[in-house]
Amino acid sequence: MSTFSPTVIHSEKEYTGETDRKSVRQAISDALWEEMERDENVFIMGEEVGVWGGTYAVTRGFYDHFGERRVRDTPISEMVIVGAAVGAAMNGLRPIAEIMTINFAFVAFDAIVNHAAKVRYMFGGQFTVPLVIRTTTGGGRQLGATHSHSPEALFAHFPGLYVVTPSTPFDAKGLLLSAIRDDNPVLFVEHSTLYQNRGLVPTVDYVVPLGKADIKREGSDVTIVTYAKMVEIALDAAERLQDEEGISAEVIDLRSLRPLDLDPVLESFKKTNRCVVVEEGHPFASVSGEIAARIQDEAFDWMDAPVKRVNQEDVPLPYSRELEQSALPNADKVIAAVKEIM
Amino acid sequence: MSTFSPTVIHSEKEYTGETDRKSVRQAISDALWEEMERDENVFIMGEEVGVWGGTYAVTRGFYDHFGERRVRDTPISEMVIVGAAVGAAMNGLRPIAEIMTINFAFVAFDAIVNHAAKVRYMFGGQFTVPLVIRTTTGGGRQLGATHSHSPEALFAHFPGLYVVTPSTPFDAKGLLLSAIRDDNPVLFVEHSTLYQNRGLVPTVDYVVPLGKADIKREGSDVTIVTYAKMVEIALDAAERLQDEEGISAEVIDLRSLRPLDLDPVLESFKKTNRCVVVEEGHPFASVSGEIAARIQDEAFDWMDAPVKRVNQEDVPLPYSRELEQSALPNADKVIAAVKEIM
Amino acid sequence: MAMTDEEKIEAYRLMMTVRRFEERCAQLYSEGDIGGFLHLYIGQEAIAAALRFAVPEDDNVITAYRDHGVAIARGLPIEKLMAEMLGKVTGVSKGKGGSMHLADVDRRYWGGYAVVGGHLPLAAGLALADQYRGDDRITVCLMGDGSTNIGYFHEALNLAGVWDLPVVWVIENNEYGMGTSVSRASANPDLSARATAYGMPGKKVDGDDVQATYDAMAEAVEHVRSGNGPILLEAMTYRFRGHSMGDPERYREKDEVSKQEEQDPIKLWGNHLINEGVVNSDRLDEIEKGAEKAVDEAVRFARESPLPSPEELYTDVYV
Amino acid sequence: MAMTDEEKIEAYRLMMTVRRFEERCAQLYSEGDIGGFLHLYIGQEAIAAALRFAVPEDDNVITAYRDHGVAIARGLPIEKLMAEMLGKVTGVSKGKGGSMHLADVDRRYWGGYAVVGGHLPLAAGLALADQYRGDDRITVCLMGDGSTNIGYFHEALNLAGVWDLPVVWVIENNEYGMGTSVSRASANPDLSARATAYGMPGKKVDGDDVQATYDAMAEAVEHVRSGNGPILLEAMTYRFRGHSMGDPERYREKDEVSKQEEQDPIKLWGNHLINEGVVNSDRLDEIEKGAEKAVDEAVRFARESPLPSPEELYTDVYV
Ligand SMILES: Cc1ncc(C[n+]2csc(CCOP(=O)(O)OP(=O)(O)O)c2C)c(N)n1
Ligand SMILES: Cc1ncc(C[n+]2csc(CCOP(=O)(O)OP(=O)(O)O)c2C)c(N)n1
Ligand SMILES: [Mg+2]
Ligand SMILES: [Mg+2]
Repeated sequence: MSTFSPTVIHSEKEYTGETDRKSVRQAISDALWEEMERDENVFIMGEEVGVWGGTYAVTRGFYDHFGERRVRDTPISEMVIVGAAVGAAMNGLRPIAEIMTINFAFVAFDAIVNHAAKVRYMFGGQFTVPLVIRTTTGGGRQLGATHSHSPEALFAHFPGLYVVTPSTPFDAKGLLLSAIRDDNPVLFVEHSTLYQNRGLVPTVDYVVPLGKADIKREGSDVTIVTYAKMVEIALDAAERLQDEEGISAEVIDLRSLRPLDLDPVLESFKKTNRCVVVEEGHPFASVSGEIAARIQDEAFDWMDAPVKRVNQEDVPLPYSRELEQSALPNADKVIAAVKEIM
Repeated sequence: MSTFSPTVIHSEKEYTGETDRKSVRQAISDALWEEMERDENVFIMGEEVGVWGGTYAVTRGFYDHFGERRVRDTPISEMVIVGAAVGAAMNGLRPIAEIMTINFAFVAFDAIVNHAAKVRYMFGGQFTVPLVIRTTTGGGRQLGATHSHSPEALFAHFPGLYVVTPSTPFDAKGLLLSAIRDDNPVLFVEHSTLYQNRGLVPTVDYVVPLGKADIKREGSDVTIVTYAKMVEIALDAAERLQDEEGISAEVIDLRSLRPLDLDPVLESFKKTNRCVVVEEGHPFASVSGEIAARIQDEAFDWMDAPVKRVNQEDVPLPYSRELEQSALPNADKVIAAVKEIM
Repeated sequence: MAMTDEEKIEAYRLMMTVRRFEERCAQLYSEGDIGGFLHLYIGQEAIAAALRFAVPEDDNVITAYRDHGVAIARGLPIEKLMAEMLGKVTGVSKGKGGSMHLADVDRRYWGGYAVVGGHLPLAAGLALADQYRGDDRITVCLMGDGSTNIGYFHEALNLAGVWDLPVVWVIENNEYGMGTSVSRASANPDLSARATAYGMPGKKVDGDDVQATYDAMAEAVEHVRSGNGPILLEAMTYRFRGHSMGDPERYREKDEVSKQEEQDPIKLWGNHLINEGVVNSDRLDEIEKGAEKAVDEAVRFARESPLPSPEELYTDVYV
Repeated sequence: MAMTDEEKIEAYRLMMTVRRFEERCAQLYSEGDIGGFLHLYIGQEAIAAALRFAVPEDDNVITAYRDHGVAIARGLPIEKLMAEMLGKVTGVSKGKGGSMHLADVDRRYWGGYAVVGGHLPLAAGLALADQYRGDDRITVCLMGDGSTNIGYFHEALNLAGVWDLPVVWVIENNEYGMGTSVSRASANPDLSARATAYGMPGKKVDGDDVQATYDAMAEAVEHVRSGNGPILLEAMTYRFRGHSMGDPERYREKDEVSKQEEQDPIKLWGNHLINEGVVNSDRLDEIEKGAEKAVDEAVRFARESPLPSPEELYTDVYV
């Protein structure tokens, strides 16, 4: 562990050193692998993380290399996957517990929000919980209503738990390393349709600090705030707005939902005076609601128009392809929202 | 059932007939009792609902009168309490499942949001789920971090599930009757410190429709939007604002979080041009965030000031009395928020 | 309690229909016509066949996401099943459910469910409703071996036990939950032994043997309907294909699978019927061709069916 | 593996201290000095006494919210426990936890937990960490009878079984979970029989008998430490007071309680020690007085201690 003295990089933009082109999957896999090599106390537990190599192939090769002591296949028992990881973290390890998809985190909801997030506080700080819960999120894959949630906001509701959700290989690796090294529990949410996306990743040791938003595209007319998969959609919308309408959109990737880094959002808003929040999940009690509420409170005098929200339609997601797609945010919807306030 | 033809009353204010003075506890108990007398398909299941008489004494006397077939004590098994109630509802009954406190609904989170809320949709409407899940909410009783949540917003996040949360005996009885008679699943949330509050309840058969907010106090200078226990605090603050500052506050009780009845809020706001939302739970991804986001979007031109939010401090609730109290909303905080925007 | 010759032949037809249906689904999935997750029933058909005749039509049946075989056994028209696979409005769940959520309430088939173990409490509740009304209907709940380790299993079986709910719990033990073998997931790999904890009898049966499974299931149904409370049945079987489409199958050797395929339940049953003199092999071929044709027909129907209209997004739910 | 005479006397002192501590808590609760929920250990003291000597100090102990007796057995200073009851910053959890959340990590006492069954997975994890490091430390996890019906129990015991985690699972069977008797909540009321499902041994012991419980617990600790995997112990006891303060106790007859009180474990142990010639009754009276004085002292300390400062609200958590 001691030999790791990484460069702290806040944003891909500011890094000018050597890079490799990697997928999000590879970037995450690398972070896990490197940290397991460095720190014997880091281990992985979850469903199909070992022999199978991870449902999304993130831990392929880990079982053979690190062995079953450190790469532990569990029964289908989400409550104890999280709970046992909390206990192991209390007792000195740094577990990485995998919940196959965030939908199954509902089964472990109590273990996450009542145990992982609270034990440190409840016992007056006698111990910490250096735990990472990795999981995948996102709809649009025809998995039906129970398997298509994007409920990160609900977990971010609770103090005591970081919620981190990267959109690029660069961020994914750097944030995951920070997450593993932090003494607080982190829910690390990977979007299941981003794994194959490629991007540049530093060849040097680095970390990206938790709790910092990142401007993914600069612009001057409107601020688009978003995270995870929706960053891609927002960037797409921004390009088209530029090309088709001559509207210059700034795209801010929150990267962490808790803690929420509002400063860059406010700063951007004070420049553009207009904002659209794009979120894959349902609207009620959501990230988009939170951002809109905060902006109108903290930048009231800069508002030229209401903050608009683009969310999933307020229905369970159906199986049928077109029907499901029609319920999800897309670039057209983002563009329409922007145009409403220009 | 057939003999029940209740008066539909939207608001206590509009009712001028005969009344009895009852506690919230009694009003809820009466609704359950009457509906069980009327409809053989209605039954109660949950922890300590029978022999004990209900942890909050709401079902006292039910076990002796209705017997153990219709008043069913369960093991401590929240997942199956909800899941079995869903199955029974699918198969023709009208279960009232009790989850002792909403904190334990976290253990049954998947059963509630993935099963109760979705099966009707997921199977193309082949069956309905006429289910009421009764539970209690609220902090401030020194129960520690895991037992003091007010997380109604999280459940209201999900389409497919009504979330109802009354503040008065009148509303409690009328809304619960509507809930039991509705063919959709309803999470009926009772605040544990309101049970002993008394108020007037009609002696005639009546129902209060689900999904309608109610103006609990009229005013012209500022709109205070809230629900459940916080209605009391908002009304208290409103009185003091009137007396001490000459500020006339309108207090709107949402009563249902899903569906959310925004019209009266917008109407009031268009009159007062100022709003404070008071909510017992945490701020992030909450009801207060949702209301603020909706107002700035749908009544932008009427905003004279930002919508302010009064929520629980963003920490787990501690045991120690003063410390816990300091984390919760109170009339002073509401008054301060109002004064900030006057 | 014995199957008639006709039923035996129908059982064969059912198994063959399931097999061909599944093979076609696999193909349609590869071609992109079916989306989502697709879990094939191939290798487990004997259990569906036993269920078809051991469980009367008026009883309740509910299962997990590996639900095609059970749906066919409950008599759901395969063209409506195929339409559901293709997300068409003529599908059993109007295209809203997909492969994992087939149901037909008129046939008291309450559906497939995708959250592991999530339907077990529902099964308890279905049974509770009938018991409450005094109906003598029972509920059969199928589940995978992997689902026996989740909290839902424990809570549901305990509740069934303590309330004497009329449920036949059937574990389809196909040796793996995804890539995790039973012995790597379950502290006591003898899953039927778990019944003790819930005060109910537990039995194990060869789930690749139609007759044995039929007998055990019929006996279990009788046991439960007679008011003896719930029972747990463990049917030993094997899944020939991957867990779902795209399974890299790193957790087992090809050899293991081919060895099991020698014991293909359809072949076993066909040979048994021939040996018993119930049919000759020509008749079996004919049945096979019939099954193929029926599946072709189902695909045609599904393809020609319309998609749900955009407004369907907002129906069947209160928001 | 036998208790020395000194340990036997200390066991008596411990039980008496717990009893007096609890009685005083009840009083302070009625007077409004203690808030929240208060669950007394009265009647179950023999289990704490056995634990005190059967479980070495370096092992891990964790329990549910009925945690005062166990905390005292682990050597937590009663003045700091009483301070926690009163929400003082000198309390073991700085006043943030209260009665249900006593812990002292230095004593490897990982706390009381208020969500029924929620700490069982934590216990599995504590044990996992030691096993992972190759330490020969074990974990003792106490729980109530009522907690054996929640999903947490099943998942935790199965994981312990399948991974051979070094845990002694101890059910304190006091006959009720709130107002629900074991037989109304558990399909098989023989709770130790549940061990079978998890491939571990299950034992029942008279939890009101210090010696028997000590023997069973010491043996269980030895079994687990020797690498035989987990074990399940069911200690039969009875709770003399209500579930928590304010329990109307409609679920049992006064008679049932008084009959049980005749078998008060403290009286039983005292008589046993006198009969064995280990002490005389004067010595027992002296110990009792000492316990009273210690509790008085604890209350004084707690009362005089300061409340947490307002800033404590925001410490010990990242938000
Ligand atoms: C609560 C939950 N956790 C994880 C999953 C992912 N998952 C889907 S199927 C499956 C394996 C289930 O195995 P088994 O019960 O044996 O059924 P089989 O697939 O063999 O029919 C898993 C882990 C899920 N759907 N639900
Ligand atoms: C998940 C959950 N459900 C319900 C409760 C409420 N509750 C607190 S204690 C208790 C009874 C537990 O009984 P048992 O496990 O036998 O322990 P005992 O109180 O007898 O020590 C219940 C139902 C809870 N705390 N957590
Ligand atoms: Mg399986
Ligand atoms: Mg008990």
